[in-house]
Amino acid sequence: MQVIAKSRPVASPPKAAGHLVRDGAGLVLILAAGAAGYWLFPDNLALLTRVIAIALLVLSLDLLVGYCGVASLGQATLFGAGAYAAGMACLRGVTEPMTLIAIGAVAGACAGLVMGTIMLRAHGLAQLVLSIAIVQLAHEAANKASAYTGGSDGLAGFSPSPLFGTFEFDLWGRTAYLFGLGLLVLVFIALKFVVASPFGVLCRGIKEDPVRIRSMGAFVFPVLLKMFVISGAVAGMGGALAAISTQVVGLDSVSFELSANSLVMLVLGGLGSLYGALIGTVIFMGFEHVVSAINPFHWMTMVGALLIAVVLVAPGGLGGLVSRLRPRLRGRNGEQP
Amino acid sequence: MSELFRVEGLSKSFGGLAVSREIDLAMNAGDRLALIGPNGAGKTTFVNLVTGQLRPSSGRVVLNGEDVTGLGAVRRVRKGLVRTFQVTRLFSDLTPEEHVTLTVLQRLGRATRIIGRFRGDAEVSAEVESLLRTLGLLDVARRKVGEIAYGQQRLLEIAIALALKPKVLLLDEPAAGVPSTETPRIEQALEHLPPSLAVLMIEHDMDLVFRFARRVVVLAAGEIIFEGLPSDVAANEKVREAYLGNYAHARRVA
Amino acid sequence: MSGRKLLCAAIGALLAGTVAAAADTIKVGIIGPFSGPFALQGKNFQAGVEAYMALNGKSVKGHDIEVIYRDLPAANPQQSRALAQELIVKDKVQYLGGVYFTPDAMAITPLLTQANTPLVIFNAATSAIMTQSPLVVRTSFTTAQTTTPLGKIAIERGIKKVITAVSDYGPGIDAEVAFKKAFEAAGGQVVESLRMPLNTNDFSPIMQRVRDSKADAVFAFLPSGPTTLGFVKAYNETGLKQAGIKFLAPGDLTQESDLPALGDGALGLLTTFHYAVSHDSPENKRFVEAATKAVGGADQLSFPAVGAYDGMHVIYKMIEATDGKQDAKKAVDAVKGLAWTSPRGPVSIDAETRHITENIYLREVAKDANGKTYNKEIQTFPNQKDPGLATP
Amino acid sequence: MQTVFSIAIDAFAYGMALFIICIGLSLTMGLMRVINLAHGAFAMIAGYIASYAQRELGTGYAVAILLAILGTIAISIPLERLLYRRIYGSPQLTQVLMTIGITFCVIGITNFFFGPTLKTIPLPAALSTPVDLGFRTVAGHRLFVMACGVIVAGGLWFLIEKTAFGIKLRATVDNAGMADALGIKTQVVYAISFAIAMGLAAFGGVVAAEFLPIEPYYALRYMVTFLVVVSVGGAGSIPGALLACLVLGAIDTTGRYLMPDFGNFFFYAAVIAIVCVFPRGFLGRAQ
Repeated sequence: MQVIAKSRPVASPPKAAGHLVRDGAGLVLILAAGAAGYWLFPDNLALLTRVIAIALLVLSLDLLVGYCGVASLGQATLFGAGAYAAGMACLRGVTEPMTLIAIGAVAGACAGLVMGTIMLRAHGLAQLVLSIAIVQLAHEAANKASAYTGGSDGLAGFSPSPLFGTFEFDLWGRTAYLFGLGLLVLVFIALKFVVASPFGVLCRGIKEDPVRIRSMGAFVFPVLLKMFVISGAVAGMGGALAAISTQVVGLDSVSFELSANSLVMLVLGGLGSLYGALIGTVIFMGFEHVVSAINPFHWMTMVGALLIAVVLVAPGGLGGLVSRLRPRLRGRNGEQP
Repeated sequence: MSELFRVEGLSKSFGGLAVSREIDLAMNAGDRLALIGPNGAGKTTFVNLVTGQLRPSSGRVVLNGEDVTGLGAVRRVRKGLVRTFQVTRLFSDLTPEEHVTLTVLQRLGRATRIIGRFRGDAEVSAEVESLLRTLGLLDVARRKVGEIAYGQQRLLEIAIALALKPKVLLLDEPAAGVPSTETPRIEQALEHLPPSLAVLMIEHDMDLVFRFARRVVVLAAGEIIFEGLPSDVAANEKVREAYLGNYAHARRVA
Repeated sequence: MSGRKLLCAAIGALLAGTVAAAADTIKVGIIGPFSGPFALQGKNFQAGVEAYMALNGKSVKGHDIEVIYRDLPAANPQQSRALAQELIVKDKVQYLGGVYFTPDAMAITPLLTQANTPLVIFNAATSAIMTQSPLVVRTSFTTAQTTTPLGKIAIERGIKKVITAVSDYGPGIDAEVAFKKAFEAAGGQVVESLRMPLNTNDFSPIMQRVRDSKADAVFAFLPSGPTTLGFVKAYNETGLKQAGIKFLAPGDLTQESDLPALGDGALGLLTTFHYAVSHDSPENKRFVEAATKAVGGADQLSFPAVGAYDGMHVIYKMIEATDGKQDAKKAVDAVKGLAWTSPRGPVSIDAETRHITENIYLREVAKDANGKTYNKEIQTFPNQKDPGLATP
Repeated sequence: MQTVFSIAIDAFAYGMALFIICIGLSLTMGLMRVINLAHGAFAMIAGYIASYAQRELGTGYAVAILLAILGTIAISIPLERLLYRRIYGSPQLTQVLMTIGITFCVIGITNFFFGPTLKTIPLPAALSTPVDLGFRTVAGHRLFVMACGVIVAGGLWFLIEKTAFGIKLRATVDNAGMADALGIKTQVVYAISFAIAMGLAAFGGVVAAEFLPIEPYYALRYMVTFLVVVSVGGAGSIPGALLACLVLGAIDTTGRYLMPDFGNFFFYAAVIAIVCVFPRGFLGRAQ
């Protein structure tokens, strides 16, 4: 039994031209939304930067859940690896932001390699439980290694040098936001290429039927492991961005809570299209921010109600609502021989 | 030289239940062999054993003179031992063109590439197109598999298998579940399989078997009980027993 | 509501002796855990703030004061920074206050200088925060500060050997280190130090370790809530209490909001802390009355409220000194050395460290006339500074 | 030797406490194939009811347990009808989303009504006094929890193996379509199973409150533990869940005794090892 829905149509891989047009339009939309965020909420840029960092985490999770059918409740392990690596590097004198992002990506990728090696030994629920155990172990390890990570007090006291030598990561957070937005767009474009590559199609095949893929003569494990590494790199960049923009790394960045939240955001937005990951992150965090500012005492109830409502109204996630409005085409509905 | 494929003493039991017993079988290039037998005779198990989805309890599988018993399913496919499935196992969100492209890319060792687009290589496209044309799938090439007719899905199964350039092809009931109006197209496709290919087909439809096969093997209760010309099958006492005995001695066989 | 606000402003203006043509509004942003597992602590922040404003008016020198609360449910530095940035840039607050967790405070400190905004910490109790920025003032305590007197107390009570058992996180380790230092300096011996994972549910095995260690007493530090409850329960149930093994801890463990749940099991526990709701002084009576009203129930009031109350006092003094102008340095300078009588007793802001100097009390959990358990103050250690900051 | 016994008793008590709460979740996950992350929320509701009954209504412990079970089942029935029915057979991630949503709502609502403080469920004198076992004293309620665990395990075994309902249940689990065709009212079987699962959650929530104290965050705090225990045991298997609780309880307790500093490492390393060796849990059925 697979953890992941078989029923939801993955974004259709249409004719090459339509493909480009659609992704181009999507990219323009993201940029427009990013710019709108910059102009409309100039006073909330730190929040928006945080949204971007988490969006990278959720994107990385979509690569695993949405494209490979590997469910994880431990994705924050990869995010945290990137965040701590960037923080520690910065504390030891590597302060150039681009380099820090690269360090985060490498650390995340390494963590992804380890995590994938363990998690891919199991399927379904057992896999989910492995991911939980891994993130808990990582959390403990980060807490224990307080000489390097600052433990529960957090890793603080580092400051990245200005971007390109001129733009400071300052109070208003313009640099951090634009830097993050640029990073997100670049990562998004790269991932669009990845999922459209032969490798991406192969992954989607594995998600639906690994037996079939094997009988086509392709190995499953190395392919999934490769996706774990890519996913780790993306999550690691998210973590590094968080570290650079906040200048603190806390234990929360390797927590089960963050992992669970990122999965909730992904399912909320819809799996397997990359857009869903962005939509889910923005809606969840925006909702949380607004509701908790209005009434901090009741935001949990509100968020809970939102999640229930989404399941009842839009089981495919909010991103899926759009495609549901188009003429519905029935696929194999969750059946699996 | 002429022998391409052989199984020797292939046995498999689940718990105490033997589902395959000491099966010996050999095939040459260009063979057209039909494997028939009553329900539960262990035909699909046999295919699973040969292709490596199941590990045999004992026995060997030899391909092109090489013992492949120890190899996994993937390696066997790469060595030219390819199968189709009794129930279509296709990706409902991909198009036939994408299925075949993915398979061709896999064969060329390019399916795991991250750099480069899925489509775009002229040579690959040409091969895909020619395969789809051979099987009459060109007009549905860009529709999602979930939307095309079941007969077409069966043809796509064959197309995928052929895209792997197999030496030995195991067809697990290629016409199963296909409405009779669509069977001729499948028959046609089977007739046009590459002549050098060794084909083993499991099938219930005896018309199809007689038209296609030059040799028939009958499997009953995990054992080969007949091997010979299609024209001799019906007359064989053991075969009659195996098929009809089900009714005559239902209790004993069960 | 707004009418009363106006009235208050008018009275405030009169009292301050200034004639404000149009009262301006000074905003104070408070960050705390108002939801989630620590919601009670956030509620206490709010109660402290509201109590102070109820007792001292809602304006200073004609400047109306508006408090904006922002929810930060758990330690999350990224969110903390985002909230602080929003408060500063969007809501244009002149003062930041609150902050329950250390990493959250650490995330805010880099912003302060550029924002020209002081941060008054109501709780976050790690020494190191103060060195991150000159614009931080703290009105709570540090774990080292509240723990240190215990070392001497233990020796005075004839305890020679102690086993420490703390939760394995920053404050727990701070407490372990501080106690060990003070106790060994006084001539005692720490025979063993245990660090327990934060999510320990069953403490019986730990109690077995305590028993095996043959120590005279156990020193403990755990976060408030279920863990403390589990620990104290296990201490009673495994018979350690009957065996005469003493229980020493900083007062976080017997905070008043947890006492009803701890029940009789807590009787006789010795803790040191800067504040007990039962503290006997007119200032505290006024405070408790006002804060209880704000928090909504007598059994929910505990120490973060007094940190917030005094924090508001400091912020009021800052506003007074700067007369409503945004000048963080001047504001902080104005409260250096500031001394006043808090509900917890006489306190002052150390001019050098900007951390609060306060009395630490030894308390024993006892029953009052109505049969309710409370922290009974039995010994006072006056004017304690933070030892963590005194010796860098 | 004495220490070994002592640790063994603690481990057994803790394992049994986990078992009583988790077995209900194992049933929902194994039989109804719902990953009910809100399981802890129902245990928590029961804890609040029991606490309220005793402290505000002045009932006894036994009555409080009964009220808690009935109350929790009463609350769960409309939830099953309105929400859970929509997600039977849904993809597991949809179930996760829905049940996390329910958990959040329950937490928010209990926080609103009962406040954020810890709630205790007073024990009767018989259970709160320590019992002397010769080599050590054990709290009476620990013995009580052990006894309850054994009774629940035995009772469930009897229900599923020996009663007509058990046969229907097993038939439904093995093949719901077939069971339906044979005239078993699978909807009813589901509803009853759900009620039993919730009742067990409620019972566990109250009885094990001495280990896992009742507070609004209960539902999230222990969510992972419950899920891990059930998966390690194999969803739907009573002996599996029992084995998992005892093994994990033993590892947890021993680990925390031997090396308290690394208590969590032991637990989760053991989980990884077990899951790698038994991908379906100790006694899980093939999926």
